[in-house]
Amino acid sequence: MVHRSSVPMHWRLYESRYNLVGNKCLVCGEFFYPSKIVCPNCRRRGILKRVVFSGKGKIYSYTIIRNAPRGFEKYAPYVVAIIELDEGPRVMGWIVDSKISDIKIGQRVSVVFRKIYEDGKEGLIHYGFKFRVIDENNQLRD
Amino acid sequence: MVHRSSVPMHWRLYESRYNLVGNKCLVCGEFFYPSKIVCPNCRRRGILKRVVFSGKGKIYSYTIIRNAPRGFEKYAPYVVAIIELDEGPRVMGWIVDSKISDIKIGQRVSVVFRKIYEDGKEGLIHYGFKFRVIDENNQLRD
Amino acid sequence: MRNVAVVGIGETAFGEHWEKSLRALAVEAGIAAIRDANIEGADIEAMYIGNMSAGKFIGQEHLAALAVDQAGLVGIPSSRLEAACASGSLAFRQACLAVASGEYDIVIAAGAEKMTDLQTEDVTTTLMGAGDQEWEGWLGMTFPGLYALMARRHMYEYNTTREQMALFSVNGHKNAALNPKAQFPFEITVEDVLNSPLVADPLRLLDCSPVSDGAAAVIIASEDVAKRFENPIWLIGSGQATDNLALHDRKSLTSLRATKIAAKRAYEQAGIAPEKIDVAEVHDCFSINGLVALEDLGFCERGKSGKFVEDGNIERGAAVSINTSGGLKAKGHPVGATGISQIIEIVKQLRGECGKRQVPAEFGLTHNVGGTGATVVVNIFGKELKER
Amino acid sequence: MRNVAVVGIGETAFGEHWEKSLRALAVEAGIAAIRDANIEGADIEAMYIGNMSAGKFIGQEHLAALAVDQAGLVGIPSSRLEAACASGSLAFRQACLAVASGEYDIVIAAGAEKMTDLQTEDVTTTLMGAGDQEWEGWLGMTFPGLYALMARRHMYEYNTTREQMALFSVNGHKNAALNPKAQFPFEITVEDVLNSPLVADPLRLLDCSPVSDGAAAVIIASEDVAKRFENPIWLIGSGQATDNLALHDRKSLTSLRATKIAAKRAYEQAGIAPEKIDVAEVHDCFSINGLVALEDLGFCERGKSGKFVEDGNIERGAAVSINTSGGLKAKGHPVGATGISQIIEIVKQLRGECGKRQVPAEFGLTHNVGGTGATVVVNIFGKELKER
Ligand SMILES: [Zn+2]
Ligand SMILES: [Zn+2]
Repeated sequence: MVHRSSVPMHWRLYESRYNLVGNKCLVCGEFFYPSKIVCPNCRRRGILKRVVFSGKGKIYSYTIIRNAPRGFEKYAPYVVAIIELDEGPRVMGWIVDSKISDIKIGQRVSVVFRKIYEDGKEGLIHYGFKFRVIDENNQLRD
Repeated sequence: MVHRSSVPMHWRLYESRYNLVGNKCLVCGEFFYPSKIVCPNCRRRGILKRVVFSGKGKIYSYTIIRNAPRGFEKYAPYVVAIIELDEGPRVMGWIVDSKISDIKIGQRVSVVFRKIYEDGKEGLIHYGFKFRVIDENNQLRD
Repeated sequence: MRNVAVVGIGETAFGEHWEKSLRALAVEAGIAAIRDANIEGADIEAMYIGNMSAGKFIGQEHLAALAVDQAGLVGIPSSRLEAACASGSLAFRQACLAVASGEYDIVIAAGAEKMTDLQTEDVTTTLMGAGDQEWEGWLGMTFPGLYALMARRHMYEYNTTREQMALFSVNGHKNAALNPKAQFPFEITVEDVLNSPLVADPLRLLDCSPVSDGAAAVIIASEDVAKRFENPIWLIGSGQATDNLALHDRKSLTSLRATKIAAKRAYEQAGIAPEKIDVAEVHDCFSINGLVALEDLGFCERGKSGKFVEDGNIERGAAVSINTSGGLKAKGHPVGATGISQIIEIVKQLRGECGKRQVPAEFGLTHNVGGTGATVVVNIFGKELKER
Repeated sequence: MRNVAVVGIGETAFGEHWEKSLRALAVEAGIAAIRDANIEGADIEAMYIGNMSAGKFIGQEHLAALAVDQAGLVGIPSSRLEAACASGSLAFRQACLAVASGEYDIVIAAGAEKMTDLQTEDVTTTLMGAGDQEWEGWLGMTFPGLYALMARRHMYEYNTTREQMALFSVNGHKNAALNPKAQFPFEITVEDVLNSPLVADPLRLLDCSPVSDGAAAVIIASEDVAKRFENPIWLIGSGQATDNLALHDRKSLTSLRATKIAAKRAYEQAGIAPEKIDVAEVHDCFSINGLVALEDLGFCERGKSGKFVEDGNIERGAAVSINTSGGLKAKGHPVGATGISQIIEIVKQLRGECGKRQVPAEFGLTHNVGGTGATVVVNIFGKELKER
């Protein structure tokens, strides 16, 4: 029942997932992550341009997953949050390498590149971004 | 993507699959395999009674599966037929232990009990009925 | 546009039906509805069936044809509708629109789901098909996790407490104790909820609706035909709406925009305000979603649902009797069946057939959510036909 | 019941779109349809989308919400319809009934499927979800296998030949060679078919429609609104019907009862006989099904389809021009998109926009089959509005 996916399904998303690439509508100014196909504000009058996000932002909400889906059992418990990027859009990602007491709404975080999961024993290994807590000067907490 | 099914999904069907049990409507006289929940002819006036089929019948149509679905790759090619049971209903099943030249529409067959497939390396082994060619006197061909 | 009414109802008990297949459950509910309406199977001109994920739960798509086949109704048009946990309400709504159009006079709208044939981790994976697979599911996110993000944010923005959320589950169980069809027909306490295992912080096991098997069906008739029945319950308002599929794409985590749009449409069509609703079945897949629904449906102010519940306003016979069936939490949540089952409870309340859990009711409402709110359907029912 | 017309059409090319996700394909088709109709996205009041098995193909259910989200149309009601390979036609039909009811004036009906993200064996398993999982799928039966049983029986009962079946594929490829959207835009010969590898005896690779990605969308408008458009194509007849899901439960393997019921209803509503149909898109998922369709739709006598094809009657401009798009075999068969794509070809033929493959056409028909015929939808379109 795990989705044993093919390579193309993922490489279509590599740029977005590896480099935090989204887009911005030059007409209304809104940033989007992941990239929108159509600007929801301007529709056919919108002009979408590729943008690489800074990867800095703050925690908008978070949870700790204790009952994991198939394929993630060995990682549980893990923290998944919605991060509000400094440019505006919100993204979902794990929070890693951080003290649980530092994880709270409003806390600043910065992106890191990590393994997400393995697609079965002989399947693909998927990579993507996660986040870790930083302080107000964008420095890692220790 | 294989359906890694639970035990109940199959034991619900064990009686039907192991013993060729169906039912018969006492009102209209029609036999059904698998068992109907409602007689399609008589609906709420129908009276359905459990029936064990003889397992004898003849080939109504057949094919040879050469491109198998996940889980059946190692068995291909295999012959799957629709058998018209002597009692009337038609059922689907493999034809095994028979010469390919004996397999034709109208040919008499008899039921045998066999392994159908294994649900992955550590999963369930599923059993059910298959058919083999017999002659007009209900004797096995050699 | 012709008016439509519900003239028959039927459902299975909700729970772990190891001995029954999806097809058997669907037929059991359908036959019960046909009997309740006191019609013949041959009177039914079309079927609509809501189901979220039989393809993954049991490897079976094409359920609409299977259902008419097994019910002995082969021939009539049959359509499966899907919008995750709102699938049942989609089937109901399409059935109503088809009757309203004049194409049919009597149709059956059903919902069914068989969830216990899979192992737990696979159920969790399958349910995430209701969210965004590319941006939520692939991270190992779960449905309780998504609602936990909403809960955390609601607590942050409005000082909603853990106890207030727990009270929503407590209310459901109190009602379920009086419902013989419920999966959990017993009462629980706030302490039980707060001591149950964490699933996705801050949500605990007793905040979460269970994995269930079940089916439900209603018979829908056009105005002229419905008037020949003893006790038709009229659909007087209906709205369906969408929102972004992924939670992180939404402007707010503490309100479901789709509920607001769908409710506005339903209230306008019905010509009544939220205060007129006596009884409502709201989508409490997780306790937090029950609270949010109270706000979005206009039963209380935004951010005040915790207090509203705490003050006893959702109990039977109070300001608005919420989830007299037990709700998704305590009655059970076979996802595709839920929307239809909610309608059945409201029809029974308006008919006055709810026995010990009966409340005085002139108007009833159902609120069915798909995913984390990317689809919402709101229906309003009345005992009297509202002339259009 | 209000009349409805198709006022806009759009589709992606069909084929192996490694670079495009399902959501991207759906949006591409939708935007093309909106542009063709020359309307704004904001004019669209609801979406209906047909999809067979995104839950298994890409792990994604709740596609209706995803499609409006990605198209930037969040808010409007959006519903997914499923009946295996007839899913697209179900979406179209429900969209038409909803407009006919008066609930909406302009809606979009789409179909989409992304099949190439899975390995072949898993595609085969997934497609068997359209048959009976408990009594066909569990045996290792495949879709080509089921149609092979029908082919073998048709050959037995009517002396239909292998060559006659092959000719159906040959005709499709001949037309696809003129269709830039087709997956296989080239001609093939009878010998090519007979020399292609056996898939399920007696069916060979070139009897079988391919695994495809693709999406298609049409804009549907109510009578008053449609009259303001330049070239509305009117739905003048429509029927949907069911049959037993499992092939062994059917009385006959050489005729689809659901086609006959649906076609009877569609012809009656349109008030025309089969002889009046100039152009038809029929469901040739396998060559045998194309032959059976010719009989069940009344284009030729029962058992005579082989001869009918052999005599050239289905070629462009002959008795009835069949599958001018290339059909499922040669245009491609992204299962959920197929029903809508068939409608698009007929609309283009009636508009006179088919270029080199254009035929003279006043009336056109679409025939879309789910599974092995457990669901069938037949639509008839005309250039002029038929007053009811
Ligand atoms: Zn813009
Ligand atoms: Zn009977």
